Amino acid sequence: MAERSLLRVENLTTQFELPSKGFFKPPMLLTAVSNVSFDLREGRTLGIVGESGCGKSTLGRSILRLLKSQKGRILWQGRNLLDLSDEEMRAARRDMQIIFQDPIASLNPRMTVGDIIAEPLTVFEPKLTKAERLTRVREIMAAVGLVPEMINRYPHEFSGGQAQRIGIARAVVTRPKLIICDEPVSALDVSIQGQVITLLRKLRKEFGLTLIFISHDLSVVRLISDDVLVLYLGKVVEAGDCATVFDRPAHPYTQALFSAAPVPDPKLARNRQRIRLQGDPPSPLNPPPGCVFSPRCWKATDVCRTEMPPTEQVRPGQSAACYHMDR
Amino acid sequence: MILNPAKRELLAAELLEAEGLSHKSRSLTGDALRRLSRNKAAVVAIVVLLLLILAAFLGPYLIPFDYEEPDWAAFRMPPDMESGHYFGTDPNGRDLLARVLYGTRVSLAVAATATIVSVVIGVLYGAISGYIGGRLDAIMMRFVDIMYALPYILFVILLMVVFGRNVYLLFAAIGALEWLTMARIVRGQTLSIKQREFIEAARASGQKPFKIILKHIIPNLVGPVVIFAALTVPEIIATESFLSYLGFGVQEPLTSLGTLIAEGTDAMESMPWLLTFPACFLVALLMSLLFIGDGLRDAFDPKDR
Amino acid sequence: MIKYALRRLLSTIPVMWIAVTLSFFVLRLAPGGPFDGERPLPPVILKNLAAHYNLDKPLIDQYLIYIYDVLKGDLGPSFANEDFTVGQQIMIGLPYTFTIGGLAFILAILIGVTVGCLGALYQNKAPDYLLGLVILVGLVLPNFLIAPILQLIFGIHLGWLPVGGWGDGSFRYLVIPIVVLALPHAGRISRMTRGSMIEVMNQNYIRTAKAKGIGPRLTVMRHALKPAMMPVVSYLGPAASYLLTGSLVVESIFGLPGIGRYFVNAALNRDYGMVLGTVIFYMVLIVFLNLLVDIAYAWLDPKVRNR
Amino acid sequence: ATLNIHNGGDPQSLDPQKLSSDYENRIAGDIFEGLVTEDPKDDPIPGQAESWTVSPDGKVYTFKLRDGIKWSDGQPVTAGDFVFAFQRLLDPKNAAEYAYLQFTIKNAEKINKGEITDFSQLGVKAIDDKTLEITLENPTPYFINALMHYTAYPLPKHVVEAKGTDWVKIGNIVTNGPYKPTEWIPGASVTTVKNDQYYGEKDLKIDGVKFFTLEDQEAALKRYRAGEFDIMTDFPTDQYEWMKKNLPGQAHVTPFLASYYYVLNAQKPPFNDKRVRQALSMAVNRDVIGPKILGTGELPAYSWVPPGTANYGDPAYVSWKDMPYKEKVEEAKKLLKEAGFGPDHPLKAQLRYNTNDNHKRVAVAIASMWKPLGVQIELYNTETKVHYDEMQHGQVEIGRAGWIADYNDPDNFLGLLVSGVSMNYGRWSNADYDKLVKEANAQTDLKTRAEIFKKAEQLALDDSAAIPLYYYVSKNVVSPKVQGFEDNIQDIHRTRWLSIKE
Amino acid sequence: MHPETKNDALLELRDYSITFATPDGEVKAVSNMNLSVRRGERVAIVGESGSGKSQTFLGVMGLLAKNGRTSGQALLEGRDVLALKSRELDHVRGKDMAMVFQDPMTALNPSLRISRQLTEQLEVHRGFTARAASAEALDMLKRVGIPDPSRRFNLYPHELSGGMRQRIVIAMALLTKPKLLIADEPTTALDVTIQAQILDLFNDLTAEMNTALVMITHDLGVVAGLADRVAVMYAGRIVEEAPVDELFEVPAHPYTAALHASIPRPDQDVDQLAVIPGRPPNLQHLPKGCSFSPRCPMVQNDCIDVSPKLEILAERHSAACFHPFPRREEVLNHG
Ligand SMILES: Nc1ncnc2c1ncn2[C@@H]1O[C@H](COP(=O)(O)OP(=O)(O)OP(=O)(O)O)[C@@H](O)[C@H]1O
Ligand SMILES: Nc1ncnc2c1ncn2[C@@H]1O[C@H](COP(=O)(O)OP(=O)(O)OP(=O)(O)O)[C@@H](O)[C@H]1O
Ligand SMILES: [Mg+2]
Ligand SMILES: [Mg+2]
Repeated sequence: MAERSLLRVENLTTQFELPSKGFFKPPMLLTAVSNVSFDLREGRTLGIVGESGCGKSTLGRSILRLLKSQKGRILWQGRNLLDLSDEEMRAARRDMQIIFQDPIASLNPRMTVGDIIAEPLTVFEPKLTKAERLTRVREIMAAVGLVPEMINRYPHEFSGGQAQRIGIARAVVTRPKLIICDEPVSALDVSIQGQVITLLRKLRKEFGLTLIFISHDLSVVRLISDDVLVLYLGKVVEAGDCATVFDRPAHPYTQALFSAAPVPDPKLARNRQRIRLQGDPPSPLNPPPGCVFSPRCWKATDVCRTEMPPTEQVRPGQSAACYHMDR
Repeated sequence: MILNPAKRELLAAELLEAEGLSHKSRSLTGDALRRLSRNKAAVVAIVVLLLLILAAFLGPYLIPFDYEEPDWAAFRMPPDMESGHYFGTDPNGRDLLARVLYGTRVSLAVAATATIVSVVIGVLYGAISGYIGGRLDAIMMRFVDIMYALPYILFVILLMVVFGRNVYLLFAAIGALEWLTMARIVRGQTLSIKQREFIEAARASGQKPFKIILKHIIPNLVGPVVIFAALTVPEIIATESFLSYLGFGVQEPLTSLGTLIAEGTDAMESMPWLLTFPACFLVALLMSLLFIGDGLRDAFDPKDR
Repeated sequence: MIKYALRRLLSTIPVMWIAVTLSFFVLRLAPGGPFDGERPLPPVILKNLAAHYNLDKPLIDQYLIYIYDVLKGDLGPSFANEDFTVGQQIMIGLPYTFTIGGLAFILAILIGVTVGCLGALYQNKAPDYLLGLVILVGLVLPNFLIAPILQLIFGIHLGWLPVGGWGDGSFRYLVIPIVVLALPHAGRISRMTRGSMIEVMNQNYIRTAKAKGIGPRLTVMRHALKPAMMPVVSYLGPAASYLLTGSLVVESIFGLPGIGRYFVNAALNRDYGMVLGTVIFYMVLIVFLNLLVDIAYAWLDPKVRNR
Repeated sequence: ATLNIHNGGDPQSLDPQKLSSDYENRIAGDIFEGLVTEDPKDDPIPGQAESWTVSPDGKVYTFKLRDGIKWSDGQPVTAGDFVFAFQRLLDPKNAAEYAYLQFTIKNAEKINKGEITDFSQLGVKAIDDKTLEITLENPTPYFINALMHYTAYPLPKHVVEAKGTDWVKIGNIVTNGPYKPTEWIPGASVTTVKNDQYYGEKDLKIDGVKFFTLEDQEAALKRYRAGEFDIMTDFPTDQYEWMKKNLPGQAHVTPFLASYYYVLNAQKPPFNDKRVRQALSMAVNRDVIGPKILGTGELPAYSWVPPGTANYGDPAYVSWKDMPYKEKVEEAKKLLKEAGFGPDHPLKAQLRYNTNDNHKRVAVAIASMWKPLGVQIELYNTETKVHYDEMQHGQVEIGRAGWIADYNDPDNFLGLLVSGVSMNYGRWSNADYDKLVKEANAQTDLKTRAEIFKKAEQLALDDSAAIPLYYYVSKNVVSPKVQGFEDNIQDIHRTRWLSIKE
Repeated sequence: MHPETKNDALLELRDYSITFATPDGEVKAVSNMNLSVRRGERVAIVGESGSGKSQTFLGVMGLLAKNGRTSGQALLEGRDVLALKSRELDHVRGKDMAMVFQDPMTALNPSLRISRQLTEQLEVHRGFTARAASAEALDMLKRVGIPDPSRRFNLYPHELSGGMRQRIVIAMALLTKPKLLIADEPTTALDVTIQAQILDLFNDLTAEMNTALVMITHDLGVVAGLADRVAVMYAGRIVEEAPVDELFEVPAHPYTAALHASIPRPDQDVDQLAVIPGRPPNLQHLPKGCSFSPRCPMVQNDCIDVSPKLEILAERHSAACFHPFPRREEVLNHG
């Protein structure tokens, strides 16, 4: 498997314009993703974790240009996606798909499941006959653990997990090169979760599928990812090789996050220690000066509150942005 | 004791067979029609409409009187069984039944042509304007404003000058003006539908904007569109009779339900039959259309069964 | 928001200009002229008339003169009513039209929305059908039929209300015209409300509201009504502009001094000045109403706001 | 007591020189008064002029104004006001539509054409404040009738000169008639009250009138039934039977000085063939139109000039007037055959009428009367403006027209068929006819004049110049409590003759 | 910790079934279910996705989709809520029982501000004034960990991230302090720190107000940390019910055991992830016998013919299986 760079994101910044409160005030800018950079090689999986609201979904959607980004570059196979025309972008989408975080909302309520899953096929493989398409859809439904007989049902007739699997099926049916998975397994029971992950692994093995895997479930992220990115308030606070980061988190936020992961064992769970963060996450509308985590950080010193810590290498394959990180 | 794998396969196959009962793929339209057939009010309405259509197109051949030939012996005659003027005659001595049937035919044709024109233009225009948005939206909507403001009657006068007295053209012209409100409604709905996540999903699937409009936006507009289309019909019939009243509508000796009613209204007390019969036809026609509209709306809503 | 509104209003200037220009020239394409009538006028008289109204000048000059006058705020003379200018006639009729149209509009919304909501709540049950039938009669029967029926019943046989006229402007005189005007719109609003209400009532957030046990009234009024009004509001813009510009039929049946008749008669009379005057008036109205509708969209669906 | 009159359309103006229709006349005739005015029967009686004399050649009229006549603001009405009014009427700048009705006055037409710019050459002179002298181009027997017309009303010179075009606005306007306007809401009503400066003010029994604009006659009838109107000046024909039963004696239907006819384009085939014209005319069963089709009993017309026209006597009639209808049809068929039309070569034509319910009914009926002749008629209605525009331009094959007399004289009707006049829609042209009409108009002797006119009429009828269908009737509904309403042929009923019985 | 007496049952489902009518036939989403929840008890419902967990409780709340029908009984404090008139039901909903819905994105009304959606039930059920309700709601927002609650209070739902919306929905359910709180995957959209915070909150509130909690979840970690008792569902049936410790230690039903085995472990190689073989059940055509039988590694002939009933195997531990307590190796199957 050639490990060349498939996707390279440089200093990506995405902002939302919020309507101003007063009639005459200018609109407020919310920086949801700020200066995020990473490099993703073909066939690898990048896990993205972080607090909810820290900009994970925004990052994912920005990469696919579903949202407008204000700054930065998205190099896809060497081409900057932000420079492509709409038509070129549409063609490029053949190779990149997304699994949306909200399963039901991302399904057209007036299309049958079969049509929903077949849609990318009709776009990118228009030559398929109806029957071939139907077979493909059935196959993929079975592969994600959906009974193919449900093909004629409408989205609202599905359970949350089933809807999520429809989203997954739609994303993988064209065998894209890159899939951005935004919480793809959150609504699935562990067994089907395993089935989906296995499917993704299989695609990765067979077609060199590259994944961006956004999840709150740390054990799944750990299981599937090669690299991991920890976001906090739109910024990358720690990044690196998955095993390394999980074993020895350097940034205080990462440590707090990992310590909060639930353990599937009642006895252990009762006796577990977790780092309880003080205070509230700051508002992305007016992020604190200096390190964004400083208001809640137990290690914070004055310098943290005034200056933004630079991203430094902690050890090979791991970097973090903190003045007081555990090396 | 564990079941042997062969048996398990067998079991699975059996199960598959049981499941394999219904594997045909279905479409929204097919589903909708099936659901429509279960809506009592809509079915009654459809039957009424079909009867009216039959009456309008076959009826004239079954009655002994012509719609334009006066019966010199019977002017302003109330409904009368003996003479065969079941609906009576009008002040020109023409058989009202024949005229009502012809009027229904014309009104149906007006309604159909104008509604189709207005729905097709209105939906496409509104959806494109709303979906593309931005400057195009502004321009397209200002164009609608201009169309609204241009004096309608003048338009009709001019059309008549350019194309002469062609009834169907007139209907199409009515439709071409009626689409404005449809376009605005559709645009409004599109603005909010395009914010929904499944549109983003479609974009992510690489769907072209026009296809998105066709496959994602419009199906989700069916409700308001169907209802408003059904509401357009009475409006068109009223417009037609107003235009006829001004002299731009269908040309004598042809007539329409609206015209017949307008004439009947004037003699409401002295010759009530002139009003009653066409009015009953009109009410039956429009009511059935409106109930079909409601039924279609319900039928196209997958959540509503 | 204010900026948006201002921009919209500014954008109306070219739009109005286009509309007026189009109408101006289209008007002249129509056969017949303002002075054709039952009695043909001798050529002498016609010549005098043409000179009096500048109609003997080249068309482009006439156009420029007209635009210049409009920019000065003068809509020019009317050919049909010589004692008043176009502007004066519109201003005289406006209070009547706005009173009746405005009240009819409010009545239509009240009836329409109420009936629509009830219809949605009792979808395909007896109350839905009954209310539907009642309200649809008003929609299905043309107003030139409903008006005389109401006149006969309430004016002549029962003698409760005046049959027509403005009288002293007291409410008694307005009841029947307002009802006649409002009924078809009430019917339309009710159908549209019913349809979108049913759709909205199937949304998940209505399930949430129901789960809160706040009762059907709050669920409908607070949770469902706003989103359900989206398609209705689009219709309300044009509906308001219809109602606020009066109706020839209602005015001529009730003998009301509104401006509705100008919209039709001006074109029929080839009253060039009046036609253009109505175009300008209508443009102002429709642009303003559509702006309100767009603002209403943003209010009803906050997502539309950050477009 | 005040009177509520349903007046039909919306008046165009209160300025008597800018009017054109009967509903304006109704108001104008109440608030203004000319030299001569109407009695209850519409016969001329002295108005602002107390008496007049005519010169022996019939060309110079000298009017003596009444003593103490005043405008409603108290200013006296002088001969100068009349001179002013006539000059203004004929001033091309003012573009008065009906100025031509006074073209009989010397130099009037030339002034109106702009050929004479010196207004003092107009044949209207104030000898002194009380004496007015009017000189005509030719002796005109109906001139006194023409003076009753609103184009001959005086104007308050002092107000018009001070206020310009705004003089007609309520608040500015002063009038010299029995009433003066106090309110005008376009589209709704004009209200008048007694003019206390009017010389006959003491005899007025009605305190004021509200003239209602209401074009919908059905609605008007309902308002009448509800007591909101005292007089309706028209009513829907279909209601006549009903009214006879339910409102006995209230509907007044009277012959009216107006006729309803079809023109045929005599310049183009096939209607340049007299036989075709005659066949069509003969095949019309006129007897059913009035009673059956319209329902108000309009009388069948076989003459061009309606019977009862002043200065005339009995009109000329078509020769086949009294033939039984069946024979007429046979004859018509024969004529058509002679003209080359038959079953294998049917006559096809378009019948045009301006949009109106009654016109439509008549057209439909006539089309089916022609059908047995093998004539295929396409009915085609257009709006009034287009209809007359096209008629004037000779673009119509068969067209509907009607004529209501401006003044009570056969000339007013016979003039319609003179070659080259704009209302000769059929473009029927006959040099003899033109000569006869001209000759008659030059006559001072009324009897010879009538004879020559009759000769002309007969000529036109024999050549089937057009198809007269019926004579109009005037239709009024008058509440039983209104007294003094006298039916008359020109349908003029001034309020000053009316009273209300409580 | 949990009350023992049977008559202390807050919610009791008896022979409770849900069917959906679809054009392809009936979908039996829940079949003849029996379950009871005591006051203050925390019950976790786990099970296969699509096994009827959500619908069970939507049915109890009277919120099924239009094509859904319930049968049997659902007794809340002895009253059958399925038989209540809609007016009576409204007195119960939101007040005595509240539900956190699975899909937070669509559960909030997009056209109303958060504040309105939060305060109304306080005003309706508890007669709060608008001001008091706002104060209470703000307080609750703080407790569910919404940063800067007073600013967010007046936002519209779409202006919040998924996690925040989820917390709003939770706050909404908690506000009226119901006797029964049904939480349908309340923390799936949340990051683990906030998840932990919410779970703590559930813990505190249930103890504080003696609220019974029914927690539907896939996260066995959450189950382990929160629940007293667990019910496992498969194909519309409860296949096993046990106190949490016991369920994790000695799963009786092969499905439970398989689930347990499928939990990803940190030290695991991805390719060794356990999955249950075969296809998920089709609720339109459930097998005659045990619905898990087609996928069950332990299946025997009796399983195919007769559907096993839920039977008590040990104290407070029951399962619906003819051959319970499989060994771990037996259920392991690497996909
Ligand atoms: N359309 C929008 N308009 C305005 N603000 C938005 C919009 N979408 C997201 N945001 C804001 O951007 C920030 C990042 O949101 P995002 O959805 O990317 O978070 P997330 O990391 O995916 O959170 P979660 O894990 O809860 O899904 C949040 O503060 C959110 O409020
Ligand atoms: N309206 C409906 N019509 C038909 N079938 C439905 C309908 N709603 C739900 N179902 C079916 O009912 C079954 C149970 O759904 P439910 O939502 O309870 O599952 P769940 O256990 O909550 O799953 P998840 O964990 O994925 O949310 C599913 O198989 C689903 O497909
Ligand atoms: Mg997200
Ligand atoms: Mg669920």
